[in-house]
Parts: sequence; structure tokens; C-alpha cells
Amino acid sequence: MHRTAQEQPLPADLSRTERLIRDRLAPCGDVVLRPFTAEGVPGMKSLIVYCNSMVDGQLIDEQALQALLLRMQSGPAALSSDPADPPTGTPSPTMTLRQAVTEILAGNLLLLVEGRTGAVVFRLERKLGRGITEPVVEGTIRGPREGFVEDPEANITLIRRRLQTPSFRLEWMRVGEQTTTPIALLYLDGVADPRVVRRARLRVRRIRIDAVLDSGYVEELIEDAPYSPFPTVAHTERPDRVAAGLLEGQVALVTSGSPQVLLVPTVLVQLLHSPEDYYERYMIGTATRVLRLLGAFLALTLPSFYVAVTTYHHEMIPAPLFQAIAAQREGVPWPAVMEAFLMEIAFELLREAGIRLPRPVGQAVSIIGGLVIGEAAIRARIASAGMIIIVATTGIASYAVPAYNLSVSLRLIRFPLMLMAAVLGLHGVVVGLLLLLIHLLSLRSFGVPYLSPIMPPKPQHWGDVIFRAPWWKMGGRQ
Amino acid sequence: MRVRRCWGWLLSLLLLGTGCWSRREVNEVAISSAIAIDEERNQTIRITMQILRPTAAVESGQPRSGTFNVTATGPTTAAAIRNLDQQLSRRPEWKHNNAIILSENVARQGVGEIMDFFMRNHQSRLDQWILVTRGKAAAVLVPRFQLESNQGIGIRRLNQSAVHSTAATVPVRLYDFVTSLTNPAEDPVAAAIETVEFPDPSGEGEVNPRIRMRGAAVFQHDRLAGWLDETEARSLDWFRGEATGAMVVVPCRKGPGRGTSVQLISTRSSLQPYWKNGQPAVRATVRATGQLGDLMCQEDLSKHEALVDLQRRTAAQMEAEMAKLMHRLQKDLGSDAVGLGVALERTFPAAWKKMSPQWREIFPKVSVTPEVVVELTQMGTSEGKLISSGGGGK
Amino acid sequence: MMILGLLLLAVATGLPDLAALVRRGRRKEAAVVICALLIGFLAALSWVMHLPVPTIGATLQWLATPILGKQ
Amino acid sequence: MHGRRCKLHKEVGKVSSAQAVYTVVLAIIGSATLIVPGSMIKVAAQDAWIGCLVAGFGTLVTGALWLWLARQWPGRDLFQLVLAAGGQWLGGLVAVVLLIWIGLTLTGATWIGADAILVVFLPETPRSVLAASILIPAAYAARSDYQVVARLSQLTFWGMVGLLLVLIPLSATEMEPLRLAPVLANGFGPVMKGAGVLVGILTENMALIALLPMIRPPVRPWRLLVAVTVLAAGMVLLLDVWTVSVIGARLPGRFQYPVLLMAHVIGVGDILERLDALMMALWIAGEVSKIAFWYWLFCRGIATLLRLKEWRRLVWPFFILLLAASVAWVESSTAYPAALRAWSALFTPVIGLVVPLLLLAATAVRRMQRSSASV
Repeated sequence: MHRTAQEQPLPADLSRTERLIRDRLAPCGDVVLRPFTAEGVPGMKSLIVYCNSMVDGQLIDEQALQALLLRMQSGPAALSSDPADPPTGTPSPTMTLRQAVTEILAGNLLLLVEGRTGAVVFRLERKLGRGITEPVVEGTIRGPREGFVEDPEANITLIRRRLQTPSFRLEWMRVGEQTTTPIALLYLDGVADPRVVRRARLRVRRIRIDAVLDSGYVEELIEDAPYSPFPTVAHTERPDRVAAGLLEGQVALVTSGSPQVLLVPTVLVQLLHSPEDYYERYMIGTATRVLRLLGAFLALTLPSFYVAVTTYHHEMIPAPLFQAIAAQREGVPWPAVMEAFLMEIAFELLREAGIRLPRPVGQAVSIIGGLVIGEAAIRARIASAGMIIIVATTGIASYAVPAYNLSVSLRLIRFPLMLMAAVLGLHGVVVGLLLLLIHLLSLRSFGVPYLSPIMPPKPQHWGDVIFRAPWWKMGGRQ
Repeated sequence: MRVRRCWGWLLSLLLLGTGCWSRREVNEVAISSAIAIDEERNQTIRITMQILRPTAAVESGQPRSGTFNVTATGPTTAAAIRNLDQQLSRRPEWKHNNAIILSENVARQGVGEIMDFFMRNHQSRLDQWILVTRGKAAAVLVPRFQLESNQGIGIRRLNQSAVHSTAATVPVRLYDFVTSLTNPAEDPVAAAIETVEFPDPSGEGEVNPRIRMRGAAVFQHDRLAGWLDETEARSLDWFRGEATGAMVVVPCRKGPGRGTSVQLISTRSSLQPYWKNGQPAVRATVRATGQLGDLMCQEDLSKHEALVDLQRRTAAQMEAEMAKLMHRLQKDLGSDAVGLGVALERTFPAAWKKMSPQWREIFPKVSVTPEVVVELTQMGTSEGKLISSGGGGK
Repeated sequence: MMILGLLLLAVATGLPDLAALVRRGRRKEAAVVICALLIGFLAALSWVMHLPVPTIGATLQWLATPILGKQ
Repeated sequence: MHGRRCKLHKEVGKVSSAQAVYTVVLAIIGSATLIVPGSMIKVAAQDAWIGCLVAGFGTLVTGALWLWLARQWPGRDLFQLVLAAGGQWLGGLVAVVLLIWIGLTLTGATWIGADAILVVFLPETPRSVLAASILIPAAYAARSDYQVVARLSQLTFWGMVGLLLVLIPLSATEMEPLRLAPVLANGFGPVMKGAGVLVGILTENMALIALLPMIRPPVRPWRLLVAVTVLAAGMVLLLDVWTVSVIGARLPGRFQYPVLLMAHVIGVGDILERLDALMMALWIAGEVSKIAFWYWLFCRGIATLLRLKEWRRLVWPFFILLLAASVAWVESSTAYPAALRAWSALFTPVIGLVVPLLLLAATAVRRMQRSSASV
């Protein structure tokens, strides 16, 4: 019986409705049920229900409610088309109890009238949140400085302003039993692949979780390959990056309460591109992009190459350099791979400490820490100078990767690669990279192959993979 | 589940073969810069290896030289090198070895088998230089190079300078040396190196030996046939087209004077065999471009005709030297270091098949006509003839 | 030591698939997997214990003697 | 109209014709690039490249036979075709022979790959570990189905072509085209022996049949077969010519892996010392692509033969068997050429001629029975 009551629209009899809502919401403590009568209309008993920690007190306007009651008494609640009239309600005669609960807790005011089923909803949500600031993580030298905030409507406005096109599609969904967080699904009709949109919509609908506090929850629940270190869902704080994604056929998911907007499907190439490539002239854009790709490759393989070459293939180092490395490693007791592990872990610790500490202190710790530990390690014969340079270069190179989650996964994969370098030398590194390549080739993000423009080959998009083709060359034929 | 399994049994694989094989840490290795091979009585091989001391380069302290020599004997090359381990705390490694020096008696006994180790071992690199010395090969590793830290780099630099400037020797790499060893139609050549005592110019009488590369060693198949001096080595370079530079001194046309020196910048040569009344004959064409080094003759080169005449005389001088070398190779040494056999085999394969068994006899009778064309590109900054020496000029 | 490694390798490569097949009740595939693992393990064991089993190359040459003649 | 366009198209199933060609080409010459040029030059000296042409035409004929058979039974992959054409008993027997042949090719390629790394780079590492380190990526690729194998082969093929485009000009200074000079100096004998070495490997072009049903229509089998054979034979021809012109016809005879020796020779020119790493990486990728393809076909073959529904679950259980077989292929590297010659002498005529003709005959007989029965 309890279930059916949830599904039927609110009964006309006011007292029964009041009892239903009262035993559902009264224990919450911040939900107010107040009988409301209009002077001119003694017979019209009605009830106001709202949650006062969500509703903005000043916005409740008694007179407007009474005027509405008067009109309702004459006939079915005609929606006043007069704009001067402050917050007009949207009547929904078929509202069920569950919908009513969701509306109340979402910060709306419900007007229940005797003899009418359903209720009239007034949006009186208290607007609070931080102002639009520059994104902390994805800063760029050139390009807009706006970053997303926690309020979904504001985020959608930031995106919508950039895409004033009729083909813009927005669908609201609610996820999470406890939190019922609203999630907006945005895409451009005619650009995004309909099958991808359908798959995204389906996956968000199928989420069964009690609470969604950040878009990270959603990301994990809808992503393609939970067992792969590589992210198949991108998240960004930059509205221009989302607009660019929508133009390229991606679907955006704005989660209420989280400044990170998810972009699906995401391929590896997009994680290595930064929006700045498209704002600078194409030559500068290409140069920084090539540098970034090199940085990503170095971040992944540099330490394992160094370990492999110094442990196995001495002939690959020119003689004088080899002599210098031999001299540096003279007192170091353990093999090159142990030294590499130690230094890498020390560097990761420093990096993590740098983030956790408040901004000014954090910056200082990571820089000074790096220098001091490096210097002391060399003098204490724990590591050789060559290794410190390699570790430092790798650390810096991994910052060059614009997508933070990709740079972390690259740093994670570095350790098994180092292990293989220690066991099988350069051959081990090659086999490790081959395993990685095969894994990437089998990976798919929402049906789109992960190495998409390169493999399977789509030559018409090759202009924008390693190089950034100038606009007058980009996207000529479809 | 897929990825976890992939790392799962990769680790189990590591367990299968614990430890890391063929692993040599950088500081567990003795780096060899040059190897000298001598022969003791009853055919035992003595290997002397110059090992680099990495720390010497770093610590200042008392002036310890950056290298030290280690020597061991053994029945074969590999055994001898393995015996070096008995004295070295670290395993020797010749991945960075620059030069292999053979002594005269080793060269006379035949170098074929000795080279086998260096071609088979995966550590030896093909671009090492091969040299032969008259006395004991180990002696070459003793003197200290003033400009370089060790013998290996010193010899490598000497070889490179031989190619580009002096051409006083025939620089040969391990790869070329072994190719000519394996090819029955060709006789190998190697550079010659010697230690020379120079009285110390500051006169304290402390004699410090120096290394000099001059002349070449010519082989018959894999046995040393004889030595070539500096000028013969240079003309051999012109035949083989190896060296690019050389300094040719041309005697003056008339009157006293030490001669005109012409610095060659680039030389290209080729051998074209042809038949002359039934006998194989070879035309060796050399095209060289050069520039005037200095003019110590009474001539005046401001006019073009004088320049053309100088070019002709330089070419004639080079042709004469090349002819003298051919005479010595064919008559005295009987070694086809020039590569006539290879040229014949390439252009007349059928004829070569018939000739090759008697090649040793036919070789001395092959007539070789050198044809040199010299082109002087520039006279340097000063023009014609400036300074007249001695009798107050004309 | 090698035998332990072999066992571990057999378990690591065979077990997950075998478990999945048994769970889904595909007896025929499970049988094939089990004999593949068994033959594989025996072959590897014979190689590790250096048993006098002729190598593949030797058997091929023995089979090809009529065609190629004695090498 | 310029600007961005939709880059993210959903994956289209199956494989493109180009990818199929690259896959089969690498399935043929993946490991062959290590040993074939060397063994051909040992036999046919500087005329080895003529052997490639002869082998190429020869295997076009055997490939054509298989294609003709495939046309009689459209829409089936290799093993379905064999079972359908040969019927219960003959088909089964032929399928077993094919499986043994694929198994031997697979393990032989693993062995030679491990041996190349052992001889040139890691002398003291045990062969079993090197063999496993090559077989593991191949199994992983085979497990993730033929599309991944095809993409890996395509990337590797482009890589190999790119590497050769870099190496050949670099070695121009060492190159001596005259070394190829005495063409057919000693007649056709050695050339045929050289061609014999390659024919055994090129008969693997019938692997195209296994991929035919997986190619996105329109499918032009004849054109694909020609492309595969020409590319494979052409690649070996290029390597022969390049090896002979750089290090002559006599030296490769003395080395086991002349193509890897080239890296040192080119290094000798003081241009690039670090070429061996790049060359090694691509050779291993070629190895893995070849082994992955045959491993995938091996498991599908077993599944089709025993009428199993799940072929993916067979990939990893067979790992140990194949690893043991590849390690126990030959005792030492010197015995490998003789074993390879025995393998090609035994299987080339069988796989190239006997099997297709037998199955064509069986089809014809079956066709007659059906027509007489229906009359």
C-alpha cells in the first residue's frame, strides 16, 4: 500500500495530503507546513509547504499567493501571463507524493489547495555559491579565464552563452537515492553521434547509488574500462573546453554541486590537447603540442630507458658520458633500478606534499624539498647525479600533460616499466610498451576506439592530432 | 580482470627466473679503452688492456693517471681476456674499446683466428680501429697522451686526423679489416703505430715517449707481408679512396727552392679494370681538389697558365708516387692491398672465376696506370708571389 | 624452484578462464582447457627436467629426410 | 565551412581491406625479416633478390588455389571452410594438419625472436624468459580479438616502412650497388635454392582466407592476395638488396642476424649510434604481430574443430603448451636453419598444393552427388 500511495497524485482532500506529507517530512526538522487562508476567500483552505533552510525567506510573497487563490477559486488556476506578477507558480495537478517530496527538498514552495489534486510549485531557491573565478588546475596563458562553479544552472549558462545555437540539447536527470542530485546532459543535435548520446543517457539512468557528491562518482559509474589505468571520461573546469567538446561531438554531463563537468566519450588524443592550442596561432599551438606529447612520452619511459641503458646496454651511451656516469655511481650501494624507485617515490611524496599544503607553503616545499633532497642524496651516495636529473626531468615532464588524471596514470605505469627495464633491459621496456599499446588498442570509450583518429585511421582528422592545422585548413570536407 | 591477470602472471614469470641475467651495473664494470695483443713463445696470446679509472676523473687528490694497464696470457684470445678477471676486481668490458693493436710477430703468424673473437663477441663494436706496431704491442699503451685522457681516445683522434689531414697512414676499422680478411680476392691493410722518444724540449733530459702513427702494414691474406713508409701509405690511400686530405710537396720548376706544397681537401678514386692484349690491366683514376699550402719557389703563380702547370705537376708527382707503390706491392710484397682483385671480380666475374686460383702469380703482372686530375680551388689570401728569398730577387 | 614457477604460471594463465567456464557450465570448453594446461605443464616439466624428449626441429628433420635426403 | 567537426565516430565492426593486408603481410614476414635475408644470401649470394621474385610468383599460384576454394564456400573462415569442403573425416584431418602447421609456425617464430634478442642484446638471459616475454603480448593481443591484432599490425608495418625510409638513406654512404653487380654469376641453381627458403614462408599468404569474412565489404579477394604477396616478397627483396649492397654478399654468410648487424654498420658511419634500440623495438613488434595473428587463428581453429562456442577462453590456457614448444623448438641457433628447411620442405607442398587440390576435388565430388541426388 505504501508504494501505491507514492505513485498516485496527491488527493484532493487537504487533510489527508497534509497527513501524508507531515509523516514523510516533519521529522526532517527544517520542513515547514503552514495552513494559508486568503482573507477574501474564507472557504478556500490551503496549505504551504517548504524547507526553510533551502528557501529564501524574503521571496515568499503572501499577496501573490492570495491573488493566485482568488483566481483559482473562479476556475482552474489560469497561469497569469502578466510578467509583472512576481514568482508565478507552475501548477502540476498530477504531482505524486514522491515528486512533491523531491520538489520541497530541492528548495521549492508547494501550495496545496482544498479540493484540487496535485500542487502549485513556486521556485524560491536560495541562491548562494562562490563567484566565477579562474580555474585552479587548468590554467592557460591565453583564452577565457572563466571556471565552473558548484551551481549547475550557472555552469549551463556559462556553456550556453558560448553555444547560442538551436541544435543545443539539454536534458535534466536525477541520480542518487539520498541526494537526488540533478545532472544535466548536454549535446549538439546533428554533431554528436546519436548512438553515443543514447548510450550516455542510458548509463546515467542506470546509476544505482545512494549519494552523488561529485562528478567523480558519476565518472566512475559510467566509464567504459574500470580496470584500465587510462581515463575514458574527461573532466574539466573550463566552459570553453566543454563548448569545444560539444562542437567535436562529445556529450557533457553537468553535475549539481561539482565544478568539474564530465565530457564523454574521451579519447587519448583529447587528453593530451590543451584548449590553448586553438587560441594561439597554429604555429605556436603546434610547437607547444609537440612539446607536450614529448613530455608525456618522457614522463612514461625516461626512467626505464635510463635504468635499461645503464644496467644492460652500455654501448648505447657515448664513452665520455658513460665514464662520467660510472664515476657518479661509484659509491651507490644498490642497483640502478632500486635507486630509480627510491628517487621516484621521494619525488612523488614531495609532489603530494606540495598539493596538500596551503598554496604559498606548498609551492616552497616542493621546490626546496626537491633541491635539498637531491643534493643530499648525491652527497650521501644514495643516488647518482644522473639519476636525479632523470627523475627531475620526468617529474617536470609529467606536469606537461594537461589532463591531470592522465598524468597520474602515466606516473603509475612508469613503475612496472622500470621493473621490466631492470629484468630484461631495453627488450623489457619494448615489451612493456607493446603491452601498453595493445591495451590501448583494445580500449573503447562509449564505443569510440581510444586511439581514435590514429588507429583506426581517419586521415581527415590527422591535421589536428600531433599538429594543429590552421583554421583555414581544418575541417574542410566532411 | 583482464589487466590484473596480465600483471599477475608477468610477476609469476619473474619468479620463474628470479634475478636479472646479463645485468652489469655501471659501477661493477672495468671499461677498456684500448687492447694490445702480443704473442709469447709456443703461441700463447698475451692481452694487455688499458682500463679507465672513472674516479680519477673526479677526485683531484694526488695526480693519479686516469688509466692503468692490465695484462694476461692464454691459449686463445677469449681465454686470455677471461684470465684478465683474475687481476681485476670488476669484470672487463670492451663495449667502448677504441683500438686493437697487434704486434709484428702476431701479424706475421696470421691474424685470422685472433680476429674471430672480436667478430663473434657481442660486446665488440665494428668501428674499432685496427693497428699494427713493430715492437711489442703492450709498449704502445704505456706513453701518456698529453691532450687526451687515455690511449683509446688518443688513437681514435689520430686516426680521424689521418683521414682528414695528413693521410700519413691507412686508417682501417675492424669492420673493413674483417671484410677484406674474409674476401679471398682482397688483401687486408692496417695502420702502423709506433712509440717515439722525443727529448723533452725544456731540456731537463727527462725523455717521455710519444705515440706516432706513420706508414702502414700490408698483409698477404692474413699474414704480414711488409711495411709501407709514409709516402707509400699516402699513395695507397689515394688508390683506396679512404683518406680525403694530404700535403703534396711539388719540386720547383726551375732554380733552387724547397718546393710548392699543395694541401689536398678531397680525393675520390675508382679502379676500372680492362683487358690489354689478353692480360688484365687496371686504370686507377683519382680526382682531387686542393689548395695552395705555401710557395717556396721562385715561380710566380699570378698567371693562370702557371696555376694549370702547377696542377699538372702535382698530378704527375702523385702518379709517380702511386706507380712506385704499385711496383713495391707487386714486386717486393706480393700483396693486393689496392683491391685489384675486388675490381676484377666485380667487372669480369666469369674471367675472375678462372683467374682466382692463380691470382698470386697473375697479380705481379697486372699493369696499373694511375691517372690523377688535380684541381686547385684557391691560392689562400695572398696572391701570386710576394716574398723573394736569398739573392735579392730578380 | 623452476617447477614452482611453472606451477604458478600454469595457475595464473589457466585458472581464471577455467573458473569462468565452469561457472558458466561450459563443460566441453573446460575439458579442452584442462587438457591444454595438462599437456602444456607436462611438456614444460619435461623441458625443465631435461628429459630426453626429441626437439621439434629434430623430429621435423627426421620426418623430412625422405624429401631432403640426409643432411 | 571551416572549424571543428565531429571526430568521435562509433567503432565500425570488422576490419578494413588495408588492415587485413597489413595483418597478413606481417603474419608472413614478422619474424622472417630477421633470418630470411641472411639465409637467402648464404645460399644465393648477391642474386638473393631474384629468388624473392620467383618465390613471389610461386606462392601467388598456391594462394590462387586457396582463393578459388574459398569462392566455392563463401562467407566462411579458414577452418569452417575446411570442415565444410572436406566433410566430417577429411575436413577434420586437414584441420588437424593445419593446426599443427600453425602451431609450429607460431612457436618457430617465438623461438627465433627470443634467439635474436639473446644473441645480440642479452647473452645471459635464459631463452625461456625471452620467449615468454614475446609470447605474452602476442597472447594478450590474440585474446582481444582480431581487430586489435589488425591495428597492431598496421602500426607496426607503418613503423617498419618508416624505419627503412630512415635507415636506407642513412646507409647510403656505406652502400655499394656494385656489390650486386655479377648478376646470375653462377646460374639459376642458387637462386632457386634461395627462392626455396622464401616459398616456405610465403605460402602463409593463404592466411588471408581466415580473414576474408572479417573484412568490411566490398571485398576483392584477388586484389588482396596479390597485394599481400607483392608486399611481403617486396619487403624481403628490399632487405636482401639493402643487406648485400651495404655489407656485401660474403659477410652475411658469417653472421646469424645480418639485418641487426646493419645497425652497427650504419652506426660505424658515426651518424647514429642508437639505431639498434629503434630497430630492435620494431622487430619485436613485428614478431608479436605475427605470433598474435597465428595464436588467434590457432585458438579459433581449435574452437571450430571441436565445435566450441567460446574461443577466447582458450587463449591463455594454451600459453604454457606453446611456450614449452617454442623453447623446445631447436637445441641451438645453428640447428635452426636446418629445422626451418625441414619445416618448409614438409609443409610447403602439403599446405600449398595438396590440401587445396584435395579440398577442391572433395567439393567437386560433393557437388556431383548433390546434383545427381537432386536430378
